[in-house]
Order: sequence, then structure tokens, then C-alpha cells
Amino acid sequence: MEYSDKVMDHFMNPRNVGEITDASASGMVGNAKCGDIMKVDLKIENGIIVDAKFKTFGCGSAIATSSMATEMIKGKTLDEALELTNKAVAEALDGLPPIKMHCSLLAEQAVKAALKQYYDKNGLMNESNKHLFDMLEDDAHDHGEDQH
Amino acid sequence: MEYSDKVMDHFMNPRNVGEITDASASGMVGNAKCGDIMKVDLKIENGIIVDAKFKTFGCGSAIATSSMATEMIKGKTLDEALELTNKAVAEALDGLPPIKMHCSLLAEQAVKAALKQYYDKNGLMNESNKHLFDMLEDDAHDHGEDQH
Amino acid sequence: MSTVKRVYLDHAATTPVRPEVLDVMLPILKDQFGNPSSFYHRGQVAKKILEEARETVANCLNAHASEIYFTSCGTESDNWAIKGVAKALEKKGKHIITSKIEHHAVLHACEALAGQGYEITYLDVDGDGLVDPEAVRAAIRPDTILVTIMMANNEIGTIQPIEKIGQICRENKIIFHTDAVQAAGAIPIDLSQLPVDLLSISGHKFYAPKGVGALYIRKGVRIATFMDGGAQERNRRGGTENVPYIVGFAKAFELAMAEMAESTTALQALRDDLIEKVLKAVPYTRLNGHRTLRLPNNANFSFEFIEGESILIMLDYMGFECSSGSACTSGSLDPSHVLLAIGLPHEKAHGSLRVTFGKSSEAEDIDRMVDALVKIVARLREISPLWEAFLKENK
Amino acid sequence: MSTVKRVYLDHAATTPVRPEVLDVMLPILKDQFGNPSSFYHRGQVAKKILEEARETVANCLNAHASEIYFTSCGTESDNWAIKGVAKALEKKGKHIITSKIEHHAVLHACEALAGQGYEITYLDVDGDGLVDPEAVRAAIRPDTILVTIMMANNEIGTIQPIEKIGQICRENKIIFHTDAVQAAGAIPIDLSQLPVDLLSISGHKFYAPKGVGALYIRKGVRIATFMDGGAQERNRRGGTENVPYIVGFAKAFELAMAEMAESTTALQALRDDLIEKVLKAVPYTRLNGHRTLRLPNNANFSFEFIEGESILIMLDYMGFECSSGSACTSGSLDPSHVLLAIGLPHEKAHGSLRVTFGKSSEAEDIDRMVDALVKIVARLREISPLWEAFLKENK
Ligand SMILES: Cc1ncc(COP(=O)(O)O)c(C=O)c1O
Ligand SMILES: Cc1ncc(COP(=O)(O)O)c(C=O)c1O
Repeated sequence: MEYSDKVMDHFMNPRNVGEITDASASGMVGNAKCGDIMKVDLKIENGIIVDAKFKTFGCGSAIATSSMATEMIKGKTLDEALELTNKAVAEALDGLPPIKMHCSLLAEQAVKAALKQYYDKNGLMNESNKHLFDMLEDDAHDHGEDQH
Repeated sequence: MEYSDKVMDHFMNPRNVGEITDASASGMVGNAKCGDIMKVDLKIENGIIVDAKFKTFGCGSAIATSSMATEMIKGKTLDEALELTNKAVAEALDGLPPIKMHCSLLAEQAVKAALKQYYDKNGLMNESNKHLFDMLEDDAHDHGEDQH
Repeated sequence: MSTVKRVYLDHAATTPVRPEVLDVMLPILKDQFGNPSSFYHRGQVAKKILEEARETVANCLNAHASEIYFTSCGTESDNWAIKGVAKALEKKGKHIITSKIEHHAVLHACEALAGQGYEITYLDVDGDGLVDPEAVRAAIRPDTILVTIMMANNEIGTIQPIEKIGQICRENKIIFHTDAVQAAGAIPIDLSQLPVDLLSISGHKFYAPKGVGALYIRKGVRIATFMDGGAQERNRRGGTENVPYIVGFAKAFELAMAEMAESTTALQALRDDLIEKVLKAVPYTRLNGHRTLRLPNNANFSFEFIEGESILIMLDYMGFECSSGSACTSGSLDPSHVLLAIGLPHEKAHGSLRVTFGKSSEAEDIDRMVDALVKIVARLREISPLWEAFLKENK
Repeated sequence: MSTVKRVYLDHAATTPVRPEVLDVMLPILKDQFGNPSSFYHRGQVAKKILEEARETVANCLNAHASEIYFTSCGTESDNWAIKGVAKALEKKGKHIITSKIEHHAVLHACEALAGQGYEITYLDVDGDGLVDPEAVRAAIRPDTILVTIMMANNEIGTIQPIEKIGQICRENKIIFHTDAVQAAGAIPIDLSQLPVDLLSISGHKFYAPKGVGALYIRKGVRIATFMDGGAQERNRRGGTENVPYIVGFAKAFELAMAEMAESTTALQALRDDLIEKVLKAVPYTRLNGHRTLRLPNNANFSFEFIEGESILIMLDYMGFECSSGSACTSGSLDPSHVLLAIGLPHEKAHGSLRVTFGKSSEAEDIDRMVDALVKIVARLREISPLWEAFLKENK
């Protein structure tokens, strides 16, 4: 696997590893069957993500994208954070090997899952923003390739 | 094809090449389809083969066995000549590659064909020696291998 | 890449060409370029070299030279054995027995046949990766035409009871193929004793180059051609012969046999040292594969709560070249079919590491490797939500 | 063997590895032994080398790198192309069109399919060995799934109207494979223009080693795998990659393309000189194959009344290494199927000689060769009963 220097840096020195014990919201996605699980804790104050921490079981790019995704949403408003896409995460890492693109989806999904919990808990979910969480409906980790 | 020195010698310097214009008998066997034809002329005096000549269209071992077979029957009685076998010819040449053993059959056959002509012409053929010419019945050159 | 000392510990994936092997190959690559099928002297020289190599390989297996057919790799040998028997015996039946832990060369060849109306029984293995010979017997049906069970597994190193399985096949008059790609050159194979009909080998597992293998076909075994073409290999395998590699293959095999006693001792010492130290130093770690019925150079671990690729990248960074699962699926997202077959749950199957020693391995590498692993595993567990959950549960 | 100067004139059978090719192979054979499927740095280096080679080969053919698949030889490429399409399209139909003068790799692959219920049409060729494109059109049926016609013949050198045949296949939406083993490196092949879907190449015909080839598979063409196994070659051809040979193959192909204009001129001059002189000096001799639509390095003669092997032995003795028919059948008793197909009677088919020039050929060899041939033919005719009969008839 040829990883970019950025990926290697975020893998070897991941930012924001850990738990937030008094987290405003948490999200956990993925499953062991597919080989990666990501958990994100967010601390939200006045509509701003003031802290984000993660724990990830997964391959190099799963860990690197977790690190990068949490970096990217820190200090952002909820609306801004909801705009985070897996493509943006992968680009911020100078790209990922094609076979690893699904890992960046995991990071987007984990952040959204945490935000969804926050929206649900705080009654922020409504008809106009509901669609932003659509991706959590189907299992983004269902690789769908024919296995042989 | 790895030929013995003897084969090479008899191929490069074949003995008894030619025709006997006043031959006592001649035999010609093989066919162009199989890639070898051999013709033997014999000069027979008092039941002794005093001369033998051949012409052969064929591979190296066809020519070498022709040469050797004519050498082996020269000076021999008819009975002795009839005992010539392809195995003996091949052995006299220090062996032939397995795939080329059929060529030595050609030489035995050609000698027998000439002798048969002599026996027929001179009324020497009888019930007790007829079987010696059996091999001329079926085409020894029908390789019988499955061709693919 | 960093400039640390690089330690190659993936000899099951491939090995370098050893100098003695290159030495016998070079003159042929340079000068003896004749085509062994050619009539003239140069061709016959090549032919002789080829046949001498065949003799050497036959001697290594205690077989007859006429039973050795050169191929382009272990995969070809496996494909030929399986598809060749399937085709030759299709009138007799269309049932094939194999195991769940075969190499993909065997499994995918079987799957290809499954798509053509053959029925494949994939036998389970036990927790150590062993096939039960009695399970082979139980699976045999009147339409069974082939049993194919590998001699030693490429991931977990487990060595199968080939003699017993072969005996059962023989009793039932069923052709028995074994993929000995990992076994050849590593453990003794005596085909005058072993009831094996077909056996696959690949050179690059024992210091010959990649791209040359052999299939042993016991005299009298019915098998169709796979590579149809010219009259090479006694009409059974077309394609102009790769003489330099074949000669290298024979030389490497011969050396491996000559050095086997010595190298087995050395490799086993390294293997056992690593296994013992890793199991001691890294908690929640298991050894995959049979503890003793295993290839002398193979160690395979599952580190709980963490994922294999992460371990590999860190090891690579620290200079250790190992693999997780088999090399040819390392680009894949699927966990190893072998580890699932021995009963590991997915997360443990994902967290495996294969270390395979070889000629270049040194005892001093072991401690450095264990140190590295301790650090890496600790680090990755710190990041792992599974570890976090486990700690909370067990507080 | 005598100590005369040895002149190799059998470049269609195989060629030596040229020094520039050995030079790029050696460092890989010695040091870069990584398995391209391996995760760590060493494996990725090998992977990169492999992909660069693929790019080079693609450039030589004006194709995309993703359309190039490395194989172990021309025979494998042919088998894969033919059996792969047959399998992938078996539901569509089971009819395949080929010609009577294909290499055994194609003919025997077709015969293997014939044994499995496929129907093969073997097209006739004309006296020059040309396939009539209209005959291809006429042979197409609703159940035709593949046309396989070689680009240039290995025995008589005739170059087929591949573009026209491909056009007809395309009009009829039928997959078209061409065996370009003799053509690649000898004549230009531009796959951005040529309507060819599958194309086989082998390295040892252009100064790469024996045991490496490629199959070009045009994007979108449906073809099953042949060598089932690991995920190598984008999941389409299992087996650990033979990196050194693949690199040598790419280098040799690249050099052949770069030098093509020059070498074509040189080879054609030798070829034409030999043809002219032999036809003049040796009576009752015919040139087999098309006079101009032929490979630049190929001359093929039939000498009436004498047999080919005898000619070969004597030539070999005098230092000239040539062939009669194709190398891989030279151990066989059958006359060349190609010469029979162009209409030669058996005795002429048996009396053929193929001379194929290459890099080592020199103009001065021609006259010596002609001298030798004059003597040999005269000598063998003296021994020949056919010549004797002919002389008597024509007295
Ligand atoms: C036209 C043609 N096709 C296929 C082949 C087979 O190639 P290889 O010997 O590399 O398998 C050859 C040469 O032997 C050939 O000349
Ligand atoms: C057990 C086993 N079988 C088959 C193969 C395939 O061998 P090759 O890569 O030479 O095709 C391998 C190695 O890759 C192997 O370990």
C-alpha cells in the first residue's frame, strides 16, 4: 500500500486520540467484520465544536482519516461540520489508495453519527436538515463487491 | 535429435548408395506421406548377396539405417539376410532415438521386400519360409499414434 | 522510508534468489539460449540441461524424472492438477474434496470448476488448522474424482496428515493432489513412500526465482493438459521452456534438501524463540496454527483489539517486513479465509501477523522485533475503541 | 560437433537475451526480490517496477497499461484468450473460427474446446498462406463467439490481413484474437487503430528470456480467467509475478520498437538476398509463404525430392542452425500442418527448411549458406530414389 506522507503522519502521530468523558455527543460506526470501527466524542458549546476525540480499530487509513476528520471539525459550527465529506478528508490527506476510499467514508459517518445524536438529544432535527444524515441509514460499510 | 557417432558417420558417409543396373531383385517401401522411402537393389549369386545398393528419401536415421542394413547383408546367405531385424540394425548403429526406431523398421522391410521379389521370381517361396515376409503385409509405416 | 536496518521476515511470500542459484542461471541466460525443442546442437545442449534439472528435481522428491513437469508457477501447477483431473475424469464424476484453508490457487480453481457443474466439498479444519482424515473418508462419494489438500498452510504453517489422507484416497481409488508449495524445500517429501498422485511446487519459496514451478504427476495418473500447445514436456505442457529458471529451480531445491536438517534446526529455534517471547510480552495474543505440526519458519499471531494492517505499517516503518494473511490478498479488504476457518471471530482474524523466517534471519532480530511489537500493540490498543470497551467491562 | 563457425539462423524459434535486457534484469534478480503483492516498502518497490514495465509494453502497442496482462509465455496467452472467451461466452454460443495454419498453442487450445462441445471452423489458406477475410465473414454464424487468426505465421512468415479480418469481426460484434507472437517486435502493431480485441505476445521472440509473455485484453472484452489464483494482475491472472523477466520483456520490446525501422531494412536485405540466391542456385526449389507480405526475417524453402531433417543435420554439421517446420514439432514425425495447408504435397512438405535471421546475422553468412545448401541438396538428391525416378522420367 503506498500511503502519502500526510497519511503516514496522521497514522503515526494521530491527533485527538482519546475519550471526552463529559462529551456532548458520541457516534460509533463500522463493525469488526469489516475490520474497522470508529468512535467519535464531541464537546459542543454554543453551536461550536470545541473538542473532538476518537478511537479507531482499523487499518492505517482508517486511523489517519479519523485523525484528520476530527482535526477538520474542531472549531467549526455544527452546520459547517455537517458539510464534512469523505472526499474532503481524503483530499486533506493528499489522497488515499482507491481500495482504501471506503475508510474515509467511515470518518464522515462517525462524525455524522455523533452530530445526529446531538441533534436528536437537543431537538434540532427537522424536515430541512434530516436529509443531511441520510448516509447513516444504509451501512456504508457494506462493501458490496463480489467476494471470491 | 541426439544421434550416435555411428549414426552420424553412416549418415554423412553412407555406404552402398546407388543402383545396381542388373540387380537380381529390388525392393521399395515407405511412402512420401510418412516422409521416408527406401529402395534396395540386391545382386545375388549362388544364394549369396554379393552386392547391395540403396537410395533413400528420408531423415538422418532413415539414411543411416539404409547404409547399415545394406552393409550387414552383404556377403550373407539369403537365410542369414532374412534374419536381419530392425533391432539388430539399430544396435549396430549404437542405438537410435526412440522416436526414430520406426526408421530401422523401414530398412528391414526394404531388404525383405527385395528378397521377397527374389524368392517369388525364383520360385523359392514356400509354406515354411512364407512367414518370414509377414511384416510386409501390414504397412509398418502406419505410425498408429494419435496425431494431434 | 526511514533508514533503519531492514529485516525481511516474509519468506513465505517469497525469497530472494540465492547466489548459488544465480550462478547456475547466469551462463544460461547469457549463452545457452537454445530452444530445447530445436534439432541442432545448441538446442540439444539446452535439452540436456533441461533433462538434468528434471533428474535433480526428481531426486529431491524421490520420484522418477518422467513424473516431473515444469510449469510457470505454483498457481499453474495447482490449476493444472485440479482442472486437468476434473477434465480427464468428468465421465467418472464431478465431485471434488478440498479444505477451507487452501491457497487461492486451489480454491479459485475449484470455484471455476463449480461454475462448470462440478460440486466441491470444502472440509472444515480444527482450531489448529488440521484436516481430519476421517472427514475426508466421510466426504468421499461414488462420484468423487479428486481430493486436494495442501501439505502445509501458507498463513498459519500447519502441516497436514498427508500420508493418512493419501492412504484413504488410495483405498478408495481416488486421485490425491497436494499443494506442497510451502512444504517443498522446508520439510522432507518422499514420493516413493507418500501416497500422493499429484504435487505442486513453486521455486520462489526456496530461493529460486519467481515464475517457475513443477507438477509431479505419478505414473499412470489420468490428467488432461492445461497449457495446450507444442510438444514440450512430453506433450503435456506447451510453451518454450524457461531453461535458466528451471536450472535455478533444480539447484535451489537440491540445496534446500542438502541443508534441510541444519536449516530446520536454525529456523525452528528462531520461530520458537519469537513465539515464546511474543506470547509472554504481549497480553491477549494468540498463536495461530498448530504448535508443533507447523512449518519450521512460520509464526502467526492474532493480537486482540487491533487491526493487522496498522501493525504492518508500523513494523515496516521500524524496519520489519512481515505480512498479514497471505501476500496476494493483502490488498484486499477481506479477513483471511484461513483464520476464519480455524474459528477466529472477525476482529481477531483482522488482527493477525505472519512472521516467516529465512536464511537472512538472525537471532538478534528477535528481541528487537518483540520490543517493536510490544510498543506497536500498546500504541494501537490505546487508539482502539475495542480495547477501551474491554477495559471498561473488566474493571 | 565440428569446430566450424556457428551461425544461428533460427530466430523464429527463439532469440538470445540481449545484453541491454540482461542489464535491467540482473539488479532485480539480485536485489529487488520483493513480492509486488506485499504490503511493505520492498513489495511496493517491486510493484512500481512491475507497473512501469506494464506502461512500457502498453506504449509499444499504443494501448492502455490497464489492458496489458503479463503471462508466462505465448502459449499461455493463447490458451487464456481462447479458453477464456469460450468460457465467458458459452451461453452466447460455442462456435469458434480459426485457420489451418495457426500455431499449436492455438490449434490445440481449440481442440481441447472441441472436446468440450465447442465447434471449430478451420479456415483454409491460399497457396501463400493467406486467410481470405471474406472467408471469415462467410464462416460467421449466430453462435460464433470468437475469431482467432494469427498476425504472422511462425513457419512461412506470411502476414495476415488482420485489419480487414478485425473489421469484419467488429461489424459482426464478434471478439477477435490474434496470436502476434511472431509479429510483435518485428512489425508495427498499433492497437489504437487495429480492430483487435485480444493479442498474444511472447518475449523470447525479441531478445527477452523464454518464459514471459503478455495478453492484451481490450477494455470491455468479456473473458474468464485461465490461471485462477491470487489477486495478481488485477484479479485476472494468479501467480506471483516474475518481475525480472517482465522488466526484461518490457525493455526488449521497447528496444525492438525503437530499432524497428533499421532492423527491418537489415533483415529484409538478408532475407531477400538469401531467397534470390537459393532459388537461383538450387533447382526444383520453391519459396513457401507470400513473397512480400512476410516477416522481414523469414525465408522458408521446399527442396524437392529430399527430406528436411537430413538437410538440417548436414547444415548443423556445417555450422548452420536452422529449422524445418516449427521447433516444437521438430521431434515429431508429422509433416508441417502449415505446409500441407498451403497445398504442398507430402514429399515437399517434408522437405522444408526455415531460415530466420536476427541481430547476429551477417551478410557474409549468406553466400556460405547458399554454398552449403547447394552441396547438401545435391548430395541428398544423389541418395534419393525420388530424384532418381524423376531423372528417369524426364530423360
Ligand atoms: C506464432 C506462435 N504462437 C505461439 C508461440 C508460443 O510461444 P511460447 O513458446 O512463448 O509459449 C510461438 C512460439 O513458440 C509462436 O511462434
Ligand atoms: C500454498 C501455496 N500455494 C500456491 C501458491 C502459488 O504459488 P505461485 O505464486 O508460484 O503461483 C503459493 C504462494 O504464493 C502458496 O503459498
